[in-house]
Amino acid sequence: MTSIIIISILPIVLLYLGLYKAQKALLPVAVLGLLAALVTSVLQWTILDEAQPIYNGMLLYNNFSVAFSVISIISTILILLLSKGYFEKISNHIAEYYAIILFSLAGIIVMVSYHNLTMMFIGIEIMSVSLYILAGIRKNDFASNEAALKYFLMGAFSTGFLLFGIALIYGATGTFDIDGIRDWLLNSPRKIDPLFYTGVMLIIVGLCFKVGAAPFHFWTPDVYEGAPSLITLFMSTVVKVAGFAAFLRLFSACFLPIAQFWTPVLLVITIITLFVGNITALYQQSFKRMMAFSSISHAGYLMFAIVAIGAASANAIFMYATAYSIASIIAFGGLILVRQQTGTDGFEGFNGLANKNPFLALVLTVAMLSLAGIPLTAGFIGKFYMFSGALSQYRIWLVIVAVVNAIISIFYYFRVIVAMYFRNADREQVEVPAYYKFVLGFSALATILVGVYPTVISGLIK
Amino acid sequence: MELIDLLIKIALIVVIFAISLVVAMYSTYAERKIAAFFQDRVGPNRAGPWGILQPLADGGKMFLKEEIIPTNATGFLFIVGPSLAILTACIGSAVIPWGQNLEIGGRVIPLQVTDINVGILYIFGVVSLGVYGIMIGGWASNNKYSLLGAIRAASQNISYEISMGLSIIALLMVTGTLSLGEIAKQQHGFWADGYFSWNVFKQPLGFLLFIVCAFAETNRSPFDLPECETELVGGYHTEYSSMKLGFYLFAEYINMFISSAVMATLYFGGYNFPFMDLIHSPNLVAILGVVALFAKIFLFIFFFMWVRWTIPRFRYDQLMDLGWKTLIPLAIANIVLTGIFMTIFK
Amino acid sequence: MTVSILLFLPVVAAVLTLFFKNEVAKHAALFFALVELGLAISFVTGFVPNASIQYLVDLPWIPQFGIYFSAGIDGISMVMVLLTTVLVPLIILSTYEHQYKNGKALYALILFMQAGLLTVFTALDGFLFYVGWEAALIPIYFICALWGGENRIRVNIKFFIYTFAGSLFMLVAIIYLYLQTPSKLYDIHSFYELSLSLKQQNWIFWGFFIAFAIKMPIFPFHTWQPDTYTEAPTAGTMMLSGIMLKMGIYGVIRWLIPNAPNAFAYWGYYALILSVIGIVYGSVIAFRQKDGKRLVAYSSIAHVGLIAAGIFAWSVQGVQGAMIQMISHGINVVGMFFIWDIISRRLGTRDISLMGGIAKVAPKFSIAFLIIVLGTVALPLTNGFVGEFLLLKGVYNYTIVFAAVAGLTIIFGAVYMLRMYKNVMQGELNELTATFTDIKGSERLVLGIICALIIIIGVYPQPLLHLSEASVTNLIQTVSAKFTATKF
Amino acid sequence: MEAQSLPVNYLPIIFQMLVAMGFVVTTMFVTHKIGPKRQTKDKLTPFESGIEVVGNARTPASIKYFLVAILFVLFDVEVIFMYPWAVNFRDMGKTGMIEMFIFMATLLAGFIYVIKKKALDWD
Amino acid sequence: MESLTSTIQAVPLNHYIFLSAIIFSIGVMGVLLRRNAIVIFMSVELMLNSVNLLLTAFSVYRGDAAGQVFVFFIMALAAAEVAVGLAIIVMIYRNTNSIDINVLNRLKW
Repeated sequence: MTSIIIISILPIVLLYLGLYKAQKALLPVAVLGLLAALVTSVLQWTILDEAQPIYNGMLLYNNFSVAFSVISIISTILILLLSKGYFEKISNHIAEYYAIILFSLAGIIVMVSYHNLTMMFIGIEIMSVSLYILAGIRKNDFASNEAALKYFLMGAFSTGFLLFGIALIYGATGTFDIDGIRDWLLNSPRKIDPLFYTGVMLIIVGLCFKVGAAPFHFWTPDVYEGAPSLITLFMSTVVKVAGFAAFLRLFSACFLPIAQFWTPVLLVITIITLFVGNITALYQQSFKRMMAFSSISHAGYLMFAIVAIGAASANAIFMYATAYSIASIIAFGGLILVRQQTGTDGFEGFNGLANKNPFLALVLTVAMLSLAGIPLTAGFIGKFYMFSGALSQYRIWLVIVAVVNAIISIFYYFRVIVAMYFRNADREQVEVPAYYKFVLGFSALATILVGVYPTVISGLIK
Repeated sequence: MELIDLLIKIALIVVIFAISLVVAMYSTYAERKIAAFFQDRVGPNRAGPWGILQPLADGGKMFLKEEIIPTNATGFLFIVGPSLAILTACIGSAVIPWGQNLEIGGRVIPLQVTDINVGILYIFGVVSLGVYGIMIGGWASNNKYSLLGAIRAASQNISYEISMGLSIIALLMVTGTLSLGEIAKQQHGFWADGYFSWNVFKQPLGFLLFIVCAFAETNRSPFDLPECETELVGGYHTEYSSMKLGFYLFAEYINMFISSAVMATLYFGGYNFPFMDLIHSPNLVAILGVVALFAKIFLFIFFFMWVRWTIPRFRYDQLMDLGWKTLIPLAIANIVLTGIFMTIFK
Repeated sequence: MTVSILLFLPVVAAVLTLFFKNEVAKHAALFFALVELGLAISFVTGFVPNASIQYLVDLPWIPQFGIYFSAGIDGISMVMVLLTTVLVPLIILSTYEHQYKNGKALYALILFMQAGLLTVFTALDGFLFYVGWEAALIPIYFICALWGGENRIRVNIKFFIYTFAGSLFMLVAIIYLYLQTPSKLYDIHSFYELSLSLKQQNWIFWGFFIAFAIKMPIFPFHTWQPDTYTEAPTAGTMMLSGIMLKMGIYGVIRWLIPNAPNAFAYWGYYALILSVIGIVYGSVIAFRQKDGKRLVAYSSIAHVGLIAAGIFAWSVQGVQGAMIQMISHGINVVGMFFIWDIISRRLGTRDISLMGGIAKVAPKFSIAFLIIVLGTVALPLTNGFVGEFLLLKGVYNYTIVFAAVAGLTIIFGAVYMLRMYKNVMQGELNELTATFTDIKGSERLVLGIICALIIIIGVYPQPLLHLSEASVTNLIQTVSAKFTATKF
Repeated sequence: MEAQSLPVNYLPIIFQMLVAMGFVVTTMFVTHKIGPKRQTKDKLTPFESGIEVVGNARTPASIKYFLVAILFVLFDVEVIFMYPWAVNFRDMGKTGMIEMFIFMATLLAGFIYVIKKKALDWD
Repeated sequence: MESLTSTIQAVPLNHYIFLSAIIFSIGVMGVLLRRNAIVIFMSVELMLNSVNLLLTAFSVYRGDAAGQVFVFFIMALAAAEVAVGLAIIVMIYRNTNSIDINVLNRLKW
């Protein structure tokens, strides 16, 4: 629990550091603080997963929360390391950058450990409001402005749905407590009223907006493209992961007894999400936009765990999210470097990269393979868990749809590999700063390690 | 509610309404007289003896003046502005306890329009609405001075509203209720159980903050930036004429009256006066209470005017600095001190 | 000694190779490949040729999912391991004359691929099998795409998509099987013990079949193959044709038929028809090819079709024939591609019509070429004969018509192979071919080994057949016992 | 527990509003009717101290005003959080006080940041 | 009419729900149909306030304070959104002199 407090105080400290012109100290302090939060979070882990709700049942910091906190914090640390020297070019309010990212992270930690709909709402909103600002942080860039406005309007809109859903559920059950709602469902299955069902539907709509699942995805590509790359990275990894963690927590702990009601809905959403994301990604000429659309399709895969909800769902989402996050970090890290040199987000910017920067090309290849779900990378393990989960519920057609989509995704992920290795271009060597080397190397190693021996992290959540 | 009660209520409302208007009208007269006194001149002395009919003459003139709506102005909002200003000024008086209950023929008549349990919030709500009148009017005029005045007014009002709200919080900690009737009751008499019972003695700093904010909220000098004639001609009401201008001027004085009443109620015991327990007739106490309250109100109004003709106007940056950088920290400190004090000396 | 050493050595070797300089890397790679071969031979010598699984390794991998790192060698696997470990050094040696840009990466990829292949051939765990399957795919993709010809990008993405698509369906089938097992294990034996309904088996059959059919490839899943073979660098082509397509065949024997016996009994006939169509189709198209490498590629389709037909006939002769023919085909096709590599390296073209009379200037080369061609057309006393004889016998026992068609095609194959030889080696020298120089050094070594193997296996195939016989017999008996539906 | 207010307690407020509204409307109407109407073009132009009107009045104002508005919204809502606390201060005792002080410290941290950031400096 | 609760309960719960739903729908329509960013924003606020109304109604009906506490949080959130949203809209207005969201088509949908 200490980790939430640390992560909440840390940005304030950073803001004040920024005030007193201690720009050099920002990154070290942020990273050290996050490491402290990481440690305190890990210490909360218990073998038997026997955590009890705290703060009057507001939060439940169990192993699920620990696992997702850890991956969120680690991803954030990596992203912050990538930010070395990046923000200075965009804006002169660097401290605010770090602070807002960390505020958002604080919201995320709440999102993965809530035990009451109030806290879920608060967590989501702390995260979202911070992101609205982050998306528009490049004040004079039109695309960034537009991204911020779209994200803001859509986010606020979806919040409305989410809240209305929560209100209806409260009306039906008279409580915001997750266990309370579940108990109500279990104790009075006969008189479940339409209020409750409508509430669940609206919550699905709201959450699907937040995680960018089709048909509520239309803001995603614009926002992802318009926002600065690092922020896009943050949004498409940590935020998405947290969104799904919150999603799963709600549906597995709370709405499980009426699973037969909402699974068909989510099933349709999943299938649409997969196809929309993949097919649109196929036509993109910009790497960043491709990543944006592919993140929609990844949202589709992540939905698998919720559609096929069961004991293994948490682990499946965790594995998939981990794989997806670290691979995305590599991809965006590479994109930032390439963009600095070539000034373009397009695939052609990667042409011939392998000749001059074998290391960069190699880690990017690992990332792309992982995203495409090729064995011996973490991405495959993630997909494997998802498929296993779905098949265990006999959703064979869903899996076949997913397989078709996995095949489609090969086309666009391999475009990067093809560009790097098989196309030639006159280019200079891209300079890879030491921070980037560390982050990219670490992520690539983690990808392979998890891919080869997933047991290292798959035991976190039982 | 029985019909008779209803009628009594309506009568009370009308009476209070009329009193506010009259007080406001004669405040203008008082202001001019006081200004004259401070500046060592005579002041209005033509209409009636000592110029006592001057406000009526002014009012009549306002009625008969030509009504101008500039072509560039947004017509509808141009009318809404002053109407809203006076409307909000007039409804604030609904929750103020004017006196203890009267008993006439076995019937209890409360001298308060209504005692709702969120009285203070109601006052705040109404006060916040007041700024809309100025803002809308200034914007609708489509005049640069008006717009500037309106923005200044809005900016100033919202800035001081925060400190006002914060200064009230300390008071609420002491009183434990939001009902004005209740608060007035708590300050019974003047001296009780070895303490002064009026809140001003418990919350001196809070009162100081509150009165400063009250000055700012009513746009009174030294905070009359929205209409400061040396910079902005007439501020937000530059384009107004006739009774619409009258409404704006009137609203200011009614606001002054209401805020004086609020201050008297919150901090100076409202209708309570020293040694009231010595009088045994409840009705007499009630009537004397009303008199006491009005005495306090008039003192405050006088204070308002005194300040106006004594202290020079702030610069805008000074105004904002005072509001944000002095009053808010002080108000928070006041809350903290009150909290600690109350916890220690339970 | 367990099989794990066999699987991990190439991985380590691949990583180590990357640390050498480009010129030294090939020697290092060859050294590692030979060590691997030595290991394999020591495995063979210690191998007891019965149906049991030996050199077993069984370690927990992802235990909560019932996934174990479990691998072992029985007779069938032993043959495949031998094939792989023999061919890889040959292939590495065959690249000695090439100056590949960034060669160490090529050798690392080859070694890595060897690890994947060996994993496939020894895996006893469904998950491990799949991982090995894909692990073999990635390196070959890079080999083909990095060092390939003009159209490599388009062709390779096609190749990759095809095979990846197939393998994903296989993954689904494997997971499905896993979910049916009572103890939730990916172990192949628990798969074997399942008795699923025909409907379930149908799913599994098609899941596996598509993957294997694409890999082999069986008509009509073959369209990626000729292009890829043509565009790939010779080493890649050799890996693909010599070893990799055997993954598909091995998969059919080990994973497809035993896991879905009833579905196989139902669909096997059609699979056989497809195989025979493949034989005819491959031969006909090969007949018309001008490009030597493409010709070999299509002839490979025909040969693999025959192997597949032998397996789908599902008799001891058929499968044993397939086993021996896999080795023979591997050796022959590697030799054949090497021949064409030599030709195209010397002459800069692979167009058969432009050639002639090479035998006059390069006698040693012509002898080697002749032996390999004879092996390919299955002349008695060459390695091809043993396999094809057994295969045809197996198919003949199944249906005579198909055996007849297949047999005719073999004759046909002899025609186009010999015609190719005639066109290239005999006749008049022209300007182009006059410059041809005879083989030397490493080329001579490679071709020599290949020719020796062709003849040795042709003359004395018994040890090889003996290796796998017990396992094959056992497998066929167990599976056939499960057939409930009638054959056609 | 203090007495609850009933909806009926709010009725007089509506009466008062009606009275005030009646007053406003009547006055407006009457002045409109009885006032003279001699409008000229000059009277109807915006007043700019006698010189020709330049441009439109509705131009963007200084960003500072927006900043103040935004800060107001935030602080005002935080103040609203304190009201229930203040009213129930006596019942909540020391815990309640410490909790609210943490809240206020956070608020203050933001407030000091805003001041240090010179968001409220008018120059 | 003994207490506020019973007064509110005198109106059937469904009426509150319908009212909230209608206000909510108006908000949704506003977001979907209007083109002006401020108006859209206000529609969103309308949606939030309909939720507040609903929560309060439920809360009173059930005699459970949690609903009203939630309303507080929604208000705080709305304030935060106003702050951020206005900042964004001002920023856009300064760059484009317009707050019509149709101007924002640099990024294709």
